Amino acid sequence: MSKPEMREPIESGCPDGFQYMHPTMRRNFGLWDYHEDPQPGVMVHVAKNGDKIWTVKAGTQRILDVFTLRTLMDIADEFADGYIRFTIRSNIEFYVDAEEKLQPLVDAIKDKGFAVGGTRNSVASISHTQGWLHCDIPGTDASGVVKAMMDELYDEFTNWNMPNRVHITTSCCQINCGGQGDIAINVQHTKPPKIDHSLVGNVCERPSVVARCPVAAIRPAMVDGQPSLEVDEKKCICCGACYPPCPPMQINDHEFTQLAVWIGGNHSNARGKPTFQRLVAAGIPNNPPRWPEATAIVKKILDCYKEGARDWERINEWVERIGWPRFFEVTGLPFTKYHIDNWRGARANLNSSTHIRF
Amino acid sequence: MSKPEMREPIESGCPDGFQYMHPTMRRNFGLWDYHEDPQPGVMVHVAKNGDKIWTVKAGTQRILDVFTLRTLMDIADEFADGYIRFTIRSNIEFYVDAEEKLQPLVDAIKDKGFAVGGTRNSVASISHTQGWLHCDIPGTDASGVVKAMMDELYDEFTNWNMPNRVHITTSCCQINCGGQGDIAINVQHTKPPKIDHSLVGNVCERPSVVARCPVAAIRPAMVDGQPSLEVDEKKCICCGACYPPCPPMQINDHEFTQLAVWIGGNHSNARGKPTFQRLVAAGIPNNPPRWPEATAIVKKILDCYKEGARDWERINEWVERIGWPRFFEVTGLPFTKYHIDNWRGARANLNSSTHIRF
Amino acid sequence: MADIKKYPTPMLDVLEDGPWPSFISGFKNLRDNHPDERINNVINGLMGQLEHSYETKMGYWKGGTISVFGYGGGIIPRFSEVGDQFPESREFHTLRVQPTPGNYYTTDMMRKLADSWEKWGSGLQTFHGQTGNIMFIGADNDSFQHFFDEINDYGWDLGGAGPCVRTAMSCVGGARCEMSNCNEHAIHRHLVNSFTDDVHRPALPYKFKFKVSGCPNDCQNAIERADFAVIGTWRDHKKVDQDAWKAFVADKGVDYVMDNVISRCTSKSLALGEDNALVCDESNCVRSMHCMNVVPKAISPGDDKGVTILCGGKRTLKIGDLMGTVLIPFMKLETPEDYEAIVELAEEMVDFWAENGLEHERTGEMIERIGLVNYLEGIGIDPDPNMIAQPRNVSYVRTDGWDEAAEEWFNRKREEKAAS
Amino acid sequence: MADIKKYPTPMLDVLEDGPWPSFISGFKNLRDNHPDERINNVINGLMGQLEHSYETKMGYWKGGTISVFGYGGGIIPRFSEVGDQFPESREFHTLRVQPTPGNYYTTDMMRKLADSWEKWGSGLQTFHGQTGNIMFIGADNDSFQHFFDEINDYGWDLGGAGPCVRTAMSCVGGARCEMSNCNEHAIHRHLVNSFTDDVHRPALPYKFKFKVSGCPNDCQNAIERADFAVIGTWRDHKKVDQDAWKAFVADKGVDYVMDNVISRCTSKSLALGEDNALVCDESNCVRSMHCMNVVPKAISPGDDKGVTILCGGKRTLKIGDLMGTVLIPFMKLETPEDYEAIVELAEEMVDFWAENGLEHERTGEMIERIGLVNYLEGIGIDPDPNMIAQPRNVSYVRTDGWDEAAEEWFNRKREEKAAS
Ligand code: SRM
Ligand code: SRM
Ligand code: SRM
Ligand code: SRM
Ligand code: SF4
Ligand code: SF4
Ligand code: SF4
Ligand code: SF4
Ligand code: SF4
Ligand code: SF4
Ligand code: SF4
Ligand code: SF4
Repeated sequence: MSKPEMREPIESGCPDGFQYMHPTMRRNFGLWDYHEDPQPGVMVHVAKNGDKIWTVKAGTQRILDVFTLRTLMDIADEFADGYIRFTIRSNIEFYVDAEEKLQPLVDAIKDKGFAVGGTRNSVASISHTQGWLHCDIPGTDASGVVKAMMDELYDEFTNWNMPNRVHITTSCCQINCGGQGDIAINVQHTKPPKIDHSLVGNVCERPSVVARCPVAAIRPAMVDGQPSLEVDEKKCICCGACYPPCPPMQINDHEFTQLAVWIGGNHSNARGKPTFQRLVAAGIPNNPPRWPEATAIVKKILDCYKEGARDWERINEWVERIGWPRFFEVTGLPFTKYHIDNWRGARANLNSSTHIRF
Repeated sequence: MSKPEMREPIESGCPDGFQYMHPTMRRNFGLWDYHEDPQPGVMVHVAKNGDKIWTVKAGTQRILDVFTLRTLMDIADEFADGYIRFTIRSNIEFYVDAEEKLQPLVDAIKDKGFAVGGTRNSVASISHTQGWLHCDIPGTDASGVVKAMMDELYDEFTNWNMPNRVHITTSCCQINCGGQGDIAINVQHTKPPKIDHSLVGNVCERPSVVARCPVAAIRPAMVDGQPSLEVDEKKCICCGACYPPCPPMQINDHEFTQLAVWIGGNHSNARGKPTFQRLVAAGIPNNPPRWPEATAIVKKILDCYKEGARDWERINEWVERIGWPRFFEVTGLPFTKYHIDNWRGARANLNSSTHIRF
Repeated sequence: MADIKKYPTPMLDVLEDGPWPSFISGFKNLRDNHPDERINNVINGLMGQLEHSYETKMGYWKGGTISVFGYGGGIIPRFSEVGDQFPESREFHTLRVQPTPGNYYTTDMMRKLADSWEKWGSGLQTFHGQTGNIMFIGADNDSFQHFFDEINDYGWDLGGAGPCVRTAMSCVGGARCEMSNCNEHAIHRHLVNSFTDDVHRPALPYKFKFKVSGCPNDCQNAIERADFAVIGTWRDHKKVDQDAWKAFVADKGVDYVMDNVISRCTSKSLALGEDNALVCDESNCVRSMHCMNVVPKAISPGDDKGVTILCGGKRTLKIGDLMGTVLIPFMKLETPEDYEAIVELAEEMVDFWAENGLEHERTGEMIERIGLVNYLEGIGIDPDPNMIAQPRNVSYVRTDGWDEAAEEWFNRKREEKAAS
Repeated sequence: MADIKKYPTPMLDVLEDGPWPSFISGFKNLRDNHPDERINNVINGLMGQLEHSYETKMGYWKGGTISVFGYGGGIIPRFSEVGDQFPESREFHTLRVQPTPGNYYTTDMMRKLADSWEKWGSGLQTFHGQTGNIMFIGADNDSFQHFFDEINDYGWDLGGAGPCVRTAMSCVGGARCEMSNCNEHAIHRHLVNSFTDDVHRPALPYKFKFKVSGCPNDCQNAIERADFAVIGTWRDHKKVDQDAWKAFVADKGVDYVMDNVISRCTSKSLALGEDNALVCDESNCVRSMHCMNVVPKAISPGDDKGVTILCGGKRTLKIGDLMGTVLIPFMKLETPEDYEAIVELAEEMVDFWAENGLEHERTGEMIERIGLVNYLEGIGIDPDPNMIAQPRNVSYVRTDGWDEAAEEWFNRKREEKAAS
């Protein structure tokens, strides 16, 4: 391969999007009036001047090969108007400016094997991260987990069965790049890191890894006459924060790196203020290629939510209304000492009242 | 005075109250059905068997001389049935078991200069503490503050003008034995303690005073060759916690020991969960014998509450409904940087949402 | 009445004005009109010193160590720092005496106490201090033992002061309140009288307070300020007298009822049904009392009564105010065994804290330091979802042992099911 | 298409089943059917390594240091730890490329990007990563500079990686959403493009992220995960089209409307009036969006639009997840001066943090450490009651300076009044 000539980069930063925007959207920028939802995965937005734009949302594998990408572009060219965008959850949106173009577009998308849906009160596609495919610290895979779960949630994506939107997230280590969601499937390590002392000397910035530990469990130490580190295993909360700056602190383990499910991370300001996710289940085996145990818990929670929530209630709102004890009752998930907070400010998560449902 | 013979105490502990209880109450213990409120300060409780007992509540000076105590007993003997109790707020309750005894009792109480009221949606009498009369660490008086304020709130005690009960508390140092209330008038020191180094050596348990400081601002130090203490004045939050175990750490000051008003400490589980008080005004002069500045703020808050709250809303509920910005607007109290929390878990008191009223 | 030289009290005098009963008038009455010269003098000195405080805006008492024979606490000793200026009240100790649960007195007993106190003390007392004690304010070194002996003889004992179990408090409760769900009086006495030694001989890390309220209205502020808060509650359905309810609706009108009851229910579990009957979703009622506070004639607590126990409430020192948090969601208190069980629980709690609390550390602060779970394990209580407002929301937790914990939960659930 | 020796992938193969589009099928297509042998091989190696991960439940990439000429960041370098077993994908770097605000593309541009990427890279890409970058996944040491040069020539630039200002995100917003209150696109570009140097040359304490949502629905999760969150809002009254509203009521029925709109209003500020008109207590609306989310045809944001700015959101490391908190309750964003002002604010914030943040400390963590007030003073913002959920509730605070602070408040209020 030729050596690149070393030219100065053009620091153009973030490009202007208006050049790539569907003309109806460009023309009506900031002038939309309302929208309607003709069918799952399809919205029509109506501008103040009466202009309309139909959006069709399709779920894809987030990690696209160029063939699939070109297939999507072919659909856009043939059935839509040659403009697309991606949503924050990596779904692709196609646009048409006339109703008669709609159904052919929807059919074409489905025809090519993509899922149409994810709008309104459906389960949106699961947001994900890098996993074993690319990251240097993952405890599990990301694309695989999501594929396995979305296969099971396919009907929930393509239909409006839920009381409100469901946003599911996954992350492949405890850093949690994937965010929080109505349901978050996260990695949970359960054993302190095993240190490969022979490597520490070369690879680790020892002071900074000591500083990185959230519970001050790491101390510099001499091991076999070499400067290394030691972990106070009683203090260690197995978070894995030491691993990125110091890979010899092996936190990942084929058995003890497990999954946990958290619920109720609802970050919109709709009705209530944004809320954090809360732990509901841990000790879930990290079980590729299909992670059936994790999926079963997710589905159980969704079933109970579908059954019990009122329209417009997100998962957190439903649980807050019925109370956490009842959540554990209806889902059949065990309540354990691990649910009781002991992090900073834990007291705010305790029941300092006699408000109890019997 | 004769020397007492040193006999072993009879460790009887807490005595049985049934022996001192009005017979109607004893008979119907646990068998009450409902109550009604015929007039301010008067309740009638009706038992399941139809028995009735009228309670008349009277406000007194909490610190009673034996003459006043005997006057109260005289009233009880002549107009009531010879049984009384005191409430948690040091009000005295008289009981009669027949309606015709009621009005004469009420009249007699008023006649002797006591206030009848404090039930239901009135301002209850202010709970107080020891102050300059007895405590070793007070920054202000207690009986005096309360007398001065109750003079001004007399009509609010004897009438039902408020949207709901108002429980006011006072405390005479930052230890706050007086509790929290809908309105709490508390001491706030504003300068770090001045240390009388000559006394420290003799009087202070130096390690334990160092440990007592909530912000670790005290260090052992040598001053003039003697072991003493020093305070990091930048860290010191002027809480006065060091003063009880080490009186040479003079925190009280005739100018810089001031008053502060906190609101919304509502400790019942009625409707909402129990809440803590929240700072609304500080820098209030500690101004005996009548503390007019503090009283003015209390009255202003009560006026706004009376004006703005719905029936059954306690002060905290009212403010939570209208929002804190509006509270500062309607009361005209200044909002300052001091209102913004910086204690542990401060973030929970910040607005992590876009919920804003403009 | 002695003819004494009165200290001038121009600032205090101002506190004789105004409609609210004046403690200063009371003081003056003692100073000027009490037959016992000792009392005239003591009060004169006290007023002199208090006036001095008002003028200088400073306090002038200091503490010390004093106690009756056989006890280590129960008295707050006070010595004047300006004793040379006001020698008459140079010693001015307060005896803390435990009242009955709910603070009941006959006038006779009151007079008896007044007689004893004016014989030995200053003639000033408070019913009651914020912890609930009768405070006999103003004894000197020579008299406090006499006074104690005298009232101790006819049934009264000292309360707590110092690092010890403190005097307890309980609401009027069953004696006169339709909301009561428990025998506050019995609970109060069972608890505190199981700890008389710990009340009288301070040897704990710090103080420990019991408070009992008969219902969630918590008229004792127990959750906010007791290490051990007992709150009456019920486990079955609340009781609705539909006739009384309908009469209420008819009287107040539907709008009033909607605005003040239905829409204000904490858990939105009430509705107006056919005929304006009250419809309750009992599975969702959180026992927040509001509906029955507004309509006590029609709505009452259920029949399956008991208590919720919360732990760790206290005020500011030294990590900030702490509310108590749920420890026992529900406990029956009917049989002697039930009462034994609550006392045992309290003993476990005091013992664990006595062993593990730091100096000057209250139960709530200790829990904050070690975490609720460690506390639960220390005193042998199983975790329960009613203990939490919500599960943890930060992923910093170590979950090895999850499977065992889950297993325990399922076993407990199975046992509960088998038992019922 | 090369005739290569394929690593067996029995576990991955299972992920071809099921209705959801399969990334594994996509991989296989590249491996088996792409005309470029280099790509066949790279993907074969990648699949081999991934299968190995599935079997052993461990990851096998490690980091390194790589960057294009002139920049310090923007690429996540990856070297295989099992490169001897799977040499074809031994180097597998990801280039992070900034998309347009709102992620708009023409098919032409997409094809162009795909052409460049398949020329130099693996043929795998993601639209987009969780921070919003296009991720071109899988370049080797020799190719990444070429690829960058090529796409940089036609308008694309790298995003952030490392301790730097990161790629920003914004919602679809004004382009297609009736809820939009601001020009998300302009805000996004003004902000992030004022920091290109800080994006490309990591030299800050840690990362700094901008995210823009056009309304409080916050479709970008900005409050939860941006150091600087911009959320569109309005200051006047929301707009109600009463005809459309009544049509909605007529269609759905009063019960539905009560249950789903009126009684669900966050601030209980809605009522059904005469004729089923919608009655709004505008002084109490907290802009929680619910009513307009349910009835977008009848209810819309007001006309006096602008933004609320929150600061300090981020995920768990190292003190636990933090939500952003209000910094600027309301800011107009219309004139060029307005845009200058928001950029200046961002600069102040980044500067103060660059000087005062500890290593690896995000803005929110710094605020947690120094307190919001010190931060406000550091960046020159006045305290405002909209910044708080409630005032402090622990008395541990030092209030000397209260009078000056109160004075400042009154002065500001006077000025505001004079100005309006
Ligand atoms: C396209 C997208 C923004 C983008 O720039 O990419 C978007 C677009 C819209 N959102 Fe959103 N939201 C999008 C992600 C989000 C997120 C973030 C996320 O998914 O992680 C959130 C907030 C975070 C959270 O859920 O905690 C979000 C919270 C909302 C809400 C508030 C929901 C609630 O009740 O809490 C609404 C209002 C509603 O549902 O009526 C909303 C409504 C909408 C509407 C209906 C607004 C409108 O009138 O056009 C848009 C159509 C949504 C759709 O596709 O169903 N959007 N929306 C995102 C689509 C993601 C996807 O492909 O599924
Ligand atoms: C690629 C991406 C996940 C994905 O597949 O989408 C990602 C991947 C990594 N993240 Fe992330 N983060 C990604 C979005 C996020 C987000 C979401 C966001 O930006 O909105 C977060 C949470 C929000 C936040 O900033 O707090 C996030 C929080 C982290 C953190 C924890 C930061 C913290 O302060 O708590 C780390 C650890 C660190 O930086 O030391 C981290 C570190 C990493 C590293 C660099 C791990 C490492 O130290 O080597 C990962 C590189 C993976 C790789 O091989 O490419 N990543 N990371 C996302 C970036 C793609 C993009 O540029 O568009
Ligand atoms: C007598 C007393 C208990 C005692 O053992 O001493 C008491 C007795 C009653 N309380 Fe109380 N409460 C008493 C102090 C309290 C306190 C504590 C305090 O004052 O510091 C509280 C809770 C703390 C707080 O306010 O934060 C308290 C919270 C309530 C509530 C809940 C109020 C609310 O809406 O938040 C009710 C219910 C109600 O008002 O309808 C209530 C209701 C009642 C009723 C009406 C109950 C009944 O049906 O008989 C009693 C008559 C009250 C009266 O005198 O107006 N009581 N009540 C106390 C009278 C104090 C006084 O002299 O003013
Ligand atoms: C007398 C009384 C105030 C009153 O006038 O009513 C009082 C007076 C004192 N309290 Fe208190 N406290 C009194 C009830 C309370 C309460 C209320 C309660 O018990 O419900 C509290 C808040 C609840 C709690 O326990 O947290 C209270 C929290 C404190 C504290 C802080 C305790 C803490 O852990 O935060 C101290 C300081 C200490 O103990 O070191 C304290 C210390 C003191 C001392 C002993 C000050 C000292 O260190 O010398 C005061 C003696 C005053 C005196 O001269 O008699 N006092 N103190 C109350 C006791 C009377 C009684 O026995 O009935
Ligand atoms: S969540 Fe962890 S493993 Fe996954 S991409 Fe982020 S840093 Fe890497
Ligand atoms: S895993 Fe987390 S808690 Fe354990 S040593 Fe590493 S950084 Fe510290
Ligand atoms: S509040 Fe302070 S000064 Fe007042 S009695 Fe309690 S400890 Fe003493
Ligand atoms: S006043 Fe409070 S903060 Fe200051 S030194 Fe004393 S104990 Fe510490
Ligand atoms: S706490 Fe309940 S039972 Fe006790 S007096 Fe108050 S309302 Fe009555
Ligand atoms: S007790 Fe409270 S929660 Fe239960 S129905 Fe009454 S108001 Fe509602
Ligand atoms: S954040 Fe608001 S403006 Fe932006 S897409 Fe979501 S709903 Fe529309
Ligand atoms: S925007 Fe929210 S607070 Fe305002 S009226 Fe609508 S639902 Fe109520």
